[in-house]
Amino acid sequence: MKLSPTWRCGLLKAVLASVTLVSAAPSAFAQDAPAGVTPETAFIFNTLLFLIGGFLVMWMAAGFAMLEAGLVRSKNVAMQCTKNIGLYSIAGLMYWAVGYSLMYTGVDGGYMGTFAPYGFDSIGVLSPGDSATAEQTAAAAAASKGLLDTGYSTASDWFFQMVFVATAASIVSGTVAERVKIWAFFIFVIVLAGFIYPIAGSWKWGAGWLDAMGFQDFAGSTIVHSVGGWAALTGAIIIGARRGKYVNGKVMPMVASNIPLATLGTFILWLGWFGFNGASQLAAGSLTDVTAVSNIFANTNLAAAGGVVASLVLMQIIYGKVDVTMALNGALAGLVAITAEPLQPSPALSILIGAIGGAIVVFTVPLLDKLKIDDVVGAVPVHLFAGIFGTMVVPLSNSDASFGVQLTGVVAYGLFAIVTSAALWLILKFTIGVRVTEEEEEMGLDLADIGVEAYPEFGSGSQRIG
Amino acid sequence: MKLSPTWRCGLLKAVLASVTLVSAAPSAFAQDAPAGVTPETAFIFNTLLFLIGGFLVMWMAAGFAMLEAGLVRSKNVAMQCTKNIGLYSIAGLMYWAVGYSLMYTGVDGGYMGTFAPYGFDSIGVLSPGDSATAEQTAAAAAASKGLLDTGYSTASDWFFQMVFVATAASIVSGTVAERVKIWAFFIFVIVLAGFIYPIAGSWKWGAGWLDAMGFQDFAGSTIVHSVGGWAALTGAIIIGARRGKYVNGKVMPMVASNIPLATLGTFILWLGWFGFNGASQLAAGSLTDVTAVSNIFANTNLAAAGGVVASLVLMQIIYGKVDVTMALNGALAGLVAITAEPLQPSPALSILIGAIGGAIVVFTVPLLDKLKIDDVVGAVPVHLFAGIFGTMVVPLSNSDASFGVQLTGVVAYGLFAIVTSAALWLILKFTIGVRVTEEEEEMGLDLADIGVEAYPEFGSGSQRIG
Amino acid sequence: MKLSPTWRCGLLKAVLASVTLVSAAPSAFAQDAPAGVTPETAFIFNTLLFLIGGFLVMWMAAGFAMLEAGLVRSKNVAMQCTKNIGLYSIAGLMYWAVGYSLMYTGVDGGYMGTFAPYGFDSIGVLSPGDSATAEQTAAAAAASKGLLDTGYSTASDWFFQMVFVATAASIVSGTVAERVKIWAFFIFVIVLAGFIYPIAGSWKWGAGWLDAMGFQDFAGSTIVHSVGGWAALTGAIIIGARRGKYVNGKVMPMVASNIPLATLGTFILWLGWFGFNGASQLAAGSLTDVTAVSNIFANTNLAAAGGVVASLVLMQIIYGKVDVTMALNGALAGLVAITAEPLQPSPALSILIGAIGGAIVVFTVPLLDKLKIDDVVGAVPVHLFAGIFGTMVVPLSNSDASFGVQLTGVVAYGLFAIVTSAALWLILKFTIGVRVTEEEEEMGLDLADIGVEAYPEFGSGSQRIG
Amino acid sequence: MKMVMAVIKPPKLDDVRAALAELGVTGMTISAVQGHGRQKGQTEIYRGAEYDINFVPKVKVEAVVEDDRVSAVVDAITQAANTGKIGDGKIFVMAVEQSVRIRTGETDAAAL
Amino acid sequence: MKMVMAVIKPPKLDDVRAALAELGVTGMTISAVQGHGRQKGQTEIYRGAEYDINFVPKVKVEAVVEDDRVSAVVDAITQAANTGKIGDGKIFVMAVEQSVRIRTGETDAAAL
Amino acid sequence: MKMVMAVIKPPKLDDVRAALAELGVTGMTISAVQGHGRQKGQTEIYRGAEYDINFVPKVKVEAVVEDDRVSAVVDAITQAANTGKIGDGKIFVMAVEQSVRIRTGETDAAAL
Ligand SMILES: Nc1ncnc2c1ncn2[C@@H]1O[C@H](COP(=O)(O)OP(=O)(O)O)[C@@H](O)[C@H]1O
Ligand SMILES: Nc1ncnc2c1ncn2[C@@H]1O[C@H](COP(=O)(O)OP(=O)(O)O)[C@@H](O)[C@H]1O
Ligand SMILES: Nc1ncnc2c1ncn2[C@@H]1O[C@H](COP(=O)(O)OP(=O)(O)O)[C@@H](O)[C@H]1O
Repeated sequence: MKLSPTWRCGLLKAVLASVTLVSAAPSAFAQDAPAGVTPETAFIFNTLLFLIGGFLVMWMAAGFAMLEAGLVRSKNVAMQCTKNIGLYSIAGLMYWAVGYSLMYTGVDGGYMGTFAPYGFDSIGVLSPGDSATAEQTAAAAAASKGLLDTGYSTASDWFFQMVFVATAASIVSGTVAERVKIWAFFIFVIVLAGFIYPIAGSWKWGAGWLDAMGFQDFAGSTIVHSVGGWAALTGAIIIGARRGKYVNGKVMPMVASNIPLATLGTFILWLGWFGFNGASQLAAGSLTDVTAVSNIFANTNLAAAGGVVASLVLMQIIYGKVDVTMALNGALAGLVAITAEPLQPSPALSILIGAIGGAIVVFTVPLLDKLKIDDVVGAVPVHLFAGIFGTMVVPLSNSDASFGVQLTGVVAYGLFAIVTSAALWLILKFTIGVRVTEEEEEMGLDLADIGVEAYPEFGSGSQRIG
Repeated sequence: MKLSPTWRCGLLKAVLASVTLVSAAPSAFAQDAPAGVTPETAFIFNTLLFLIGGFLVMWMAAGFAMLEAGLVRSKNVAMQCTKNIGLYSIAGLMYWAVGYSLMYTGVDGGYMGTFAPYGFDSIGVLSPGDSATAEQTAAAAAASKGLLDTGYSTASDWFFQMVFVATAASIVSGTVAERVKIWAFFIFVIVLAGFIYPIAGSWKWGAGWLDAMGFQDFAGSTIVHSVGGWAALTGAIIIGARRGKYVNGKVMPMVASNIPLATLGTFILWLGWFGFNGASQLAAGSLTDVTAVSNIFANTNLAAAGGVVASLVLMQIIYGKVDVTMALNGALAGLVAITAEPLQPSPALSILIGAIGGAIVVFTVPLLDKLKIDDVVGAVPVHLFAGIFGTMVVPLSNSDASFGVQLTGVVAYGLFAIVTSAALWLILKFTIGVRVTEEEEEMGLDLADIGVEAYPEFGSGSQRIG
Repeated sequence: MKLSPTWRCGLLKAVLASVTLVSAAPSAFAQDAPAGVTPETAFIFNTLLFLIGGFLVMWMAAGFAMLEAGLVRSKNVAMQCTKNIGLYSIAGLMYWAVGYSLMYTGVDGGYMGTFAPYGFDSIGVLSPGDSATAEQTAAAAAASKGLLDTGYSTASDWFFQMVFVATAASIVSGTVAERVKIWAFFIFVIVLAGFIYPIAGSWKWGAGWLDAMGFQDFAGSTIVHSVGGWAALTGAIIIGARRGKYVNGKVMPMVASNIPLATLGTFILWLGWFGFNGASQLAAGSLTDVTAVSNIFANTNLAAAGGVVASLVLMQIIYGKVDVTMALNGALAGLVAITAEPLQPSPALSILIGAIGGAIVVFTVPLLDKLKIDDVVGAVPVHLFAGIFGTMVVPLSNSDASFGVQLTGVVAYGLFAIVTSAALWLILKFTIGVRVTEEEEEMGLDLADIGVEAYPEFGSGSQRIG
Repeated sequence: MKMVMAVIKPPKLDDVRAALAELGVTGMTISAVQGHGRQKGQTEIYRGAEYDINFVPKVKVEAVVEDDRVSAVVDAITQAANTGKIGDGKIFVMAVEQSVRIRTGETDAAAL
Repeated sequence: MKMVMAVIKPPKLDDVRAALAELGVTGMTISAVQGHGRQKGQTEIYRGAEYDINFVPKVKVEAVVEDDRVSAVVDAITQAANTGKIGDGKIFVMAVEQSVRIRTGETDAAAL
Repeated sequence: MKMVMAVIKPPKLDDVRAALAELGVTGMTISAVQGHGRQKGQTEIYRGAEYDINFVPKVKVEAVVEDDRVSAVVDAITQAANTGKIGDGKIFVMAVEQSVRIRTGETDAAAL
């Protein structure tokens, strides 16, 4: 059976919703058939937007994998690769099994959806073949009509939503790298992807209580990035810092093992973000929608560029050297900051928002270290701090947003994410344990748990001779 | 002259074919013009599907290059890069020169096509310009009409089919890595891409005898992956194992030199597979087709995720450590397994098929080692064994398939691929030789044949000082 | 205010222009509504072509980053990553601030555009919402109509044009790597992206004097690649060779530090080139246009393949070893060579053009070394020499081009690029300096200016112990 | 003069360096080595096949010191590098006949 | 005690290790080095320019043994590392005056 | 025979190799090491936190030569590796009691 998400049960409603939600309107030519876009053509455009946007966001999983593999020390690189391909897989399975329903069915202004079963659109029903009976033909017509009213194929929407939850999970894996137990982490991902994120998502995107209140978060600065960021921060505190990171009140840098890999990861994420933000327009079947997608592409790129330049300049001024890892984080912070509202800001405002995102990273990365919170890849500044900032400045460009409601959303998501993930990390801590032994940590997780070194022929720690 | 593949000589036929072949039907609204998709719009969608799918599959060439470069030892990495960019280039040229014709023209239920010349659609004819004569205008209209009936542009189809043959060739390069002579390998690719693969493809996709019989292989679990896998297996046996791999009945692991590179390669392949399977729907110009593409995306992702999780869990249970290279192979095996039929299975069945693919890898990689067959990257388990499995389970979800016919196809392709590639490898062996000298193998192919080391500044084997 | 580029101020004009410029005509069915493509549907296709082509070209920024990071020595890798992410960001900001206007507004057959302000299409105007006044509705209809006449969304065009300027800047960064000062380089990029490239672009693509003369350069062999190549060459001469590169008349190779990274970069560039050339058709909303895009994809791939095979074969014959870095350069040279005219050549001619591009690299890389011009990554042979070659052979397949005019263009762009970039490099040299100190160069720019080593745990030069 | 050559566990390098610094010994040369001894390497499994990593990463410290400082240096290293677990490493002392500081040409004690 | 220092071809390391193990010598320290001698490095061509790789990868094995085992150890290495081809390497023997096992503080023969 | 062990700046390796070649000394073994001495490592900042790189990359050259060539070799290295800047490195000379060429079994001077 096809799930007809109650929050958008027809093209008409969708179109109306988009007017109020993202200020994107139906084609000005919808009534004017030859000049306009037919519903089936629009359906195809919308579905393709989800598929193309979806594969771009899927690619972000590789981006996080490379970024994190580049930023950890070489003795933990294979582990980081394993965690990333594992979390992407687990997140997809959990989102299929429970998350999608929990996020989108029957939320109705409430606090979560249901566990209602759902299925993708049946090709067999839509297209019963040559020898179809009259009943089958009628059923096909009805099903096609229903689908057309929805405006996109269910599986395309599922695919696009699924890759978002993987993003949230990736954020966590970077922060708690180099010491968390692999299976504890995977269990965390199971719960995050199956329950925590979908419930959070339902509040806004599932048409829950925050949506009813008018909270605005276009592509998820708060829903995806801050929720992931809170889960990461909570994990970093509960699991504790890597041994040797903070010694006698001094920060002992544990430097990134592979800078070009981290750079590659950042470029992948940047590319994927065009899908993340662009396809969050949720429609491409009209002049207005595709123009909106275009504006989002431009603003997204400008914000990221602003983040890079701001962090480069600040690093040069403050430290006299342009630490490339900060520039990479700056790009991502710019992207996270614009994600809450990539459509309405002017290009100049987009650059500014991105630049402030970049500045936030430069100033808060050392701050976390002062608090002895060990965030290996800087995910908390990038995703949480820049995410909150981006969410709070939506009212600057979007007149449907208010600071009060935005703050309500930020606080509500913060409380929810902190409480649920703290509970989960603590349960894990007192059952199977969240942290590897001191010996394993020193030896490196690759030899301890993966059995394979990332670079067995290079380097001091892992050099093999003969 | 434009090739009009006889197997799909018009939109109407294509549409009918798709009903029976992949159970995807024409738009329910085709008769209902304003609501539906015009033929030219459908033409554009179909062509874009080929182009987008095609560039995603082209990207898989990079995926194979990175996967293999990551899994070989560092002294052979530059060689592996050379082989991969070389094979992709050679495969494309050969498929243009002979392969495409041989696969698609005049097969007519038979065993191979022809060497008939063909060309891409002439823009000059389609669009004669402002000063066109009446004849030219008439010719343009006729050409446009003919093309419209085909349903997609020839070059887009060529591009999409071309990248598939490169995939088959990539499979071989991984298995026989670290000892095959570069030019012997390239000659193998010339024949594989120009003749072996196109003839194999013609049997089914060129509307040859297996297609007539009802063999089902949606995107090529058998035609691409098993054929490549057989060629690889035959090569591994004829060329022999790397020196020092099997010593006194013991397997001496030769460990991967760069795990994040192999991980990146796997993510690239995963991304590319959306094009591989999704665009194998061959049409996106209707509600049904684009919905089918969406379902394929979702199922493809779920199968890969199933493959990853299955191999992670099995490795933990059996060996107590989660060898990441097995998880990477597990993802690919899940993808190969679903490739024979990514449309019809339910999501749950897709996960199961992928998971069994992942399990196949975990159990057959050590098996090959027991047989002293040295498959450097695990391509035989991934592409051949999971490919056979995927082909054999098509009847579970596709009522047009039967186990008997599937088995016939698997056996026929197996025999054909084994015989032709064994003959080719043996001819190469007894003429120019297939294997580098012992000294070259020990020194590494990079210094011996490329003249450039992959990592001249890292590591013991290749460390340069000063 | 929306910029309505005067050079293509309506769909009709665009269509006419495309007839003459790229010989692509309007849909044969434009008059035949049900069979054809509605203007709004065409608008969406055109816009999506820019967006998809644009993200592919954006991805080329990662390609250049990886290629260059792989080809420099490990002590300068983090610097090269920083320069690449920095230049992409700066180029985008400058092209937004001045470049786009300077390239496209009010050129009118002249030598440059204006600094006229412009904005992206306002979604608020296009879609005033439910409670719109009659005036707003009328304004929306008018705006939509105007946009429809343009044929694509402004931001999509901006995005696509913006990524091209980043390409030009990337070319420079590779050549002058390992010794140029980071901030001097960034200032160069500011001027290149904001002024030099846009003025150059305006001559042809902005409908300036060279366009009026009939100069042909489909996707920028000259405008993007040669201009970037001249800037790079000028820089290499003014900045001077890396210390120790030319000693007593002998060339001392400074070998690439990471071959798989360079290979990855090349594959990324190859993938991105489908966007670079394909989307330079500038329209996908008709049978003819999308067929043209398809032909471009096929020709682009064949040319690159020709470049690879030519350089592999030549290297084997001349040197007896197949230096992979030459094969990578060969692919890129093939791509650059076909970029001036990827649509009209037959496949066979495309292969030939690409192969000659590959040969150019094999012969001119050592030539530059003889002249003691130190081009770290081979960007001058690839982008400048192959670019000139590609531009000069356009008349072979495009009857609108003449050798004389092509030569005029090549010379004009050469003079302009040499003079402007020489002036700029010299100003930088005599003010802030263009070159790091001897000590910094020896220590490596990573430690000197970035503060972070690319591979702190590997290798001799940067090995950290304990 | 004597060459004191110590093979230690990599994480102990910093402690050893500090301990020597306290003695005023700052000249030393370090290298990444692999050790073989009572401490066994790991047995790992790669793609289902077992293999032994026969060697364990160690750091070699070489410091040339004047004869009268040898015992203090040896003691300092013994203490600083000690974890009490197998594989802590060894110290070997060898005679050095001549030392030169390349920069100045100074020799022997003055060269250290 | 003597330090037996052998510079051998990398692929021979495992044979040497095994040969020493048969003699009961399990303590040793290994490092990756580059050798220069009669065996010439490669001449390679990078982007059309020739260059010499002056050094050849070798492995250095350092084992401190008691005086009476030196000749057996030297013989064992000579045999195990021999391929008969140029570049097989050298063995050097030097005197060691003192040995300490860091873990226990044991010295001399007991420390090996 | 003596082992001449020099710790030098990496860019000087080629000059040292050439200087030794002029003396007819071609046998040597090289390794990448890290030095600690008067020349200080860098202070770097990673993500806003300062850290010291305590060690400086150096190259160790070990050449065993006959007794009568030691002073020439030491002089040649001293000259070739000299830049006059701090951190130029050291040369240490130690006695070698025995040398063997693995390929032939030749010993002592004949083995060098
Ligand atoms: N005889 C020896 N000669 C040289 N190095 C040795 C010798 N014995 C031990 N070593 C080095 O000391 C390290 C520690 O020795 P091991 O026997 O494992 O532990 P312990 O020092 O606790 O007895 C070894 O890994 C090796 O590097
Ligand atoms: N005099 C020497 N001092 C130190 N190491 C040496 C000396 N001579 C040779 N070696 C080392 O021994 C290795 C083999 O020596 P080589 O002369 O090439 O071959 P062979 O051992 O067959 O005579 C060299 O690569 C170098 O590492
Ligand atoms: N006592 C020593 N024992 C061993 N190596 C030493 C000693 N003193 C210095 N070195 C090595 O020599 C290098 C140069 O020494 P340093 O004191 O920095 O400069 P200089 O040689 O100019 O006095 C050091 O980096 C270290 O590798």
